[in-house]
Amino acid sequence: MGRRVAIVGVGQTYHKSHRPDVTSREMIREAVTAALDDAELTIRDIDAIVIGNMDHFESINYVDTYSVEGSGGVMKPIMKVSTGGTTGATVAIAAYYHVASGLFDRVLAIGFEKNSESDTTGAIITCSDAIWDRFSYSGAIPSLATEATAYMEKYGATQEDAAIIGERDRNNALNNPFAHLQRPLTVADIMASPMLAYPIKLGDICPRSDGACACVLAADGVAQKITRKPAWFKAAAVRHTYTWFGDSTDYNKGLVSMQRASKDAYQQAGITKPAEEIDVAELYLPYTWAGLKWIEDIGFCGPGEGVKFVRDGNTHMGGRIPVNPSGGVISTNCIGATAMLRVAEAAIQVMGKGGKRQVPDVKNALATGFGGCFWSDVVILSTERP
Amino acid sequence: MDNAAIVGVAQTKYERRKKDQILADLVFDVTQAALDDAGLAIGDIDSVVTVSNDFFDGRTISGMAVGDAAGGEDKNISTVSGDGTFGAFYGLMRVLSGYKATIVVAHYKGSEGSVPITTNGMFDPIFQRPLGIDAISAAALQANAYMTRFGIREEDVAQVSVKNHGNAKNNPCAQLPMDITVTDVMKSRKIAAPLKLLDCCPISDGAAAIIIANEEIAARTKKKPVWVKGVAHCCEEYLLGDRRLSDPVALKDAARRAYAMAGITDPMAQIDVAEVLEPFSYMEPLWLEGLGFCKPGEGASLIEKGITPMGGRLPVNPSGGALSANPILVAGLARLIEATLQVRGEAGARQVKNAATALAHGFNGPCGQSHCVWIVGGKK
Amino acid sequence: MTEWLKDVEPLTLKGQIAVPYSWWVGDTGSRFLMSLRDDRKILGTECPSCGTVFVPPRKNCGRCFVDIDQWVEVAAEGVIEAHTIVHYAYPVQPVKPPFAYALIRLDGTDVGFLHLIRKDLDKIKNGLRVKAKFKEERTGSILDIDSFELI
Amino acid sequence: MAHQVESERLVSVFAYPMPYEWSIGLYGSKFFQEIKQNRRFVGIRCNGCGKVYVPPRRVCGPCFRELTELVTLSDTGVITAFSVVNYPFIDPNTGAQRPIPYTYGYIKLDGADNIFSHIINETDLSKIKVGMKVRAIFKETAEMQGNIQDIQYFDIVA
Repeated sequence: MGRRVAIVGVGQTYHKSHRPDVTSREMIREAVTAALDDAELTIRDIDAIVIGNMDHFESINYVDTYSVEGSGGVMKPIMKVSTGGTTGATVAIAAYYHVASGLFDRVLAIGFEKNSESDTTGAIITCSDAIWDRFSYSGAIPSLATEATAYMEKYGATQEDAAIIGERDRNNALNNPFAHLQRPLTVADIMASPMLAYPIKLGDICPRSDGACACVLAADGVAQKITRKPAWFKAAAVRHTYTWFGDSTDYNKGLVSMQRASKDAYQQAGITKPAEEIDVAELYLPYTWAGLKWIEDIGFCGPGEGVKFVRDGNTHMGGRIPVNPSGGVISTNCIGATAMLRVAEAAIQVMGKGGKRQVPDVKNALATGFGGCFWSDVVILSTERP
Repeated sequence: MDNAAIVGVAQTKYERRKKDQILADLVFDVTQAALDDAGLAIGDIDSVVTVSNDFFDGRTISGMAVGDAAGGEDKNISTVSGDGTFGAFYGLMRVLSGYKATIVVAHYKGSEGSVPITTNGMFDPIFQRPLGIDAISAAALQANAYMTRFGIREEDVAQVSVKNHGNAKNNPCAQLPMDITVTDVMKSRKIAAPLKLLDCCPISDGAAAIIIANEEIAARTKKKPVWVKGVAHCCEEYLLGDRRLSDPVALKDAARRAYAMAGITDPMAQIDVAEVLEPFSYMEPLWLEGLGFCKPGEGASLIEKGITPMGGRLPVNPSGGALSANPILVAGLARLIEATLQVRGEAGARQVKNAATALAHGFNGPCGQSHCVWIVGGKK
Repeated sequence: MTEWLKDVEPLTLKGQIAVPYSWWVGDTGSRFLMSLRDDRKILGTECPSCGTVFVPPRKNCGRCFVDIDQWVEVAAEGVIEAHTIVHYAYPVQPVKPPFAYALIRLDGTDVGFLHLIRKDLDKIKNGLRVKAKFKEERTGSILDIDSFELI
Repeated sequence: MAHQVESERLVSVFAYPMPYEWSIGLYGSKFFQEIKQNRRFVGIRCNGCGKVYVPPRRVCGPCFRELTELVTLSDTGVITAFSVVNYPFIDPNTGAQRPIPYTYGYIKLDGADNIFSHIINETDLSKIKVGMKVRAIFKETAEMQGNIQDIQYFDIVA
């Protein structure tokens, strides 16, 4: 069996729609420096680095070798892991295996994106199959819109129900000094925002951001010397169900990859009642409906119960499982970093470093990654050494 | 390190163009063949690592295209974007972390994209890409720096091409088995001085797979397990001008750490065969220097001394190397597969006698910026 | 092989990825390029820790991993450290082959600077001195230096 | 040197499209061959789970089985989801804005078990609904090029 692993430091840049003042490499260094500072380590303490992004978003081939000046990878092992929207989480998970394997004691995980350097929808379209789908595919929004429509039809959820998620996350973002969108948004604002693809309105979806995130992971025995409160990995699970576009579009089944990844993660963590045992969740919710539906797939509540679960306040700050104290993806979305931000924010909660966004008495925190198309990662972090 | 072994390997034949197969078809072929080789079923595999690159495949999230074909259904799966030796490294780490068996699958179709344009993408978008530099012209700069520094003649490195294309005649998977002479290399078309056509790898299509497993699985596979003795990787600086191109410092560091894990103190004495990734002829001697098989500047004399040809003390690239087929990303995995076959004693007409310990090498980035070194052996 | 597969002619699809990209040069790089454009001067930065003078300038030293804010003007001439004469053409190249790439150690710097040499290709040797030739029309690009010429 | 405050921020622009020639593969080529020769769709059945996939492909992911049995499908199907695309974006195939509006649809072809995505020839939201029946409109045979646009679009028939 592998070694126990913990996150001992996290860092992120501030997030904006454009970062003209720095290159990607320079931006990466901001996050790395912040993570090292948080762990009170220097780059010399780092044994290996894992990095990832979306190649066609900045059109940089081999970002592992491109980034070394900023990532700290000069004369170190560095590896690139790239899985689309889930990249940030799969990078963190790859870093977890680096340490769990016994080969490295202290590993840096980095996710970044500069969405301002390309046309985001144009770049997203390149993820579709060139032979079959690319001529008609128009980016993430229509796929999500069809998922939302199916959910509304099946369970009677309304656009106002979904808007609660947007209001919740954008409100939470006011407590997060790193968040991109720091203006509150109400249900009424979202309902009044322009329709992009029914039922998705501008206020329902994530922005595009520039930013980077880094985490320092350390092995059992090393982690405790770095921090008094490591965020221990209890589980790391990945499921990618999509190879062909038309195979994963039975929305009545829910988000199968998320269901499977959660099941695997709970098994690893020995969790049987997620709604009772998870104290806070940082979920990759790229649009509001996901906040209703995917909490069902994760098992926080039963199928069709998402609306009630949210309306009862369970996922708001002060509720049973506050979701996205950071403001989530709806407030900040630098794609290659987004899923890592979920893991990093979960670690922040476990380490008690959340400041105004801290949830009290966190023991177990769950983070998810989501991406193209309909892929899911789940990480569970804990104050408790497993 | 706990014990982990390579228990199954497979590769396609490498060809200039596999027009009738999509990437998933290639991956399905090698996934099935690697399972057959190991005598395992897909149900025995609990973790999947695919290896691909979005630029080369012309698709964002290129790993998506091959998930089904790699047997990734309801399994922990991820994608390494880089050389196959790095993908295999991730596969190994997963096994050492508690998975029973990880399949690592790499694919590449050079026939589908533009190598200069996609490799121009490796360079700095502000200071280098507008100059039009790509993998080939950058390699030519390295060749010039290396050969000028040590007074190596073009005829000396041409021998690498002669040797490796000749070795390829014994490898049924190789794309370019050829009987050529130093004169042929010297007379071949100028590409970027000092590189001529026959100093350069071909454009190739192909796929490869390996299965890395823990001891429990390795105890029941069909073929003799080949144990991972040592492995390490390291990356040096990015901008070409920041590096001393004739001194592969990252390779030296990776080799040092891999040797330490494997208990190797005298590589020339303790390693029986080496497979190094040499898309350009000059790279073989340069990497052999970095790997500590000889002193700096002496790599180019190893063929003439009879050390690295078949039958020598250290046969290098019995497979024919990347000069004889270079499906990028797959190429590093192909080196590891050849090392495995040599240790198993299954290399057929190119078998190195009594190959007990083998070295495999791959790299990422321009001019070998980030190197990965594997040592595998027949004994635990 | 399944019988019907034998009668299928394999097709291909020709296409492209034509997403437009615009990379932010950043404050450090912008200062360098603006200096080329406005003053025909080449600027570098010097690492406060190891003393390396980098050109193009860096915001931080990759080796020491410290910030750099010391700017230096470096010479527009230096020595060829490595070169290649390119004989193949593809669309991104700014000039028609044959031309040369060279790594040039500009006077006062500690790294090689990658650029083009367009003339006297038969005379190029490592160790020779070269000088930057600036374009008349400059836009704030690395190509504001047209090329380097043998001195 | 004096440290100057700079207000100008430059961009480096890159305008070289990356060309590709992707293989369609024998399974995909068979699909286009049938459209051109017989103006009909074919799918492929998995003898493990019984599912019929369209377009045909070599592997059933869940069963990890090689597929061989071609199935002729109807040129009609049902809309399972759709989206009228009405926001501007760059088409990576051309580098220019893709013409909008157009309707992107998920269609369950009669006889298939998975979804086929294509364009539906209706952008008026009041005239299109999930569950409507659609029929494929093929190009003139002489104009067919052996790619997905040999199907012009799907027309709503009921």
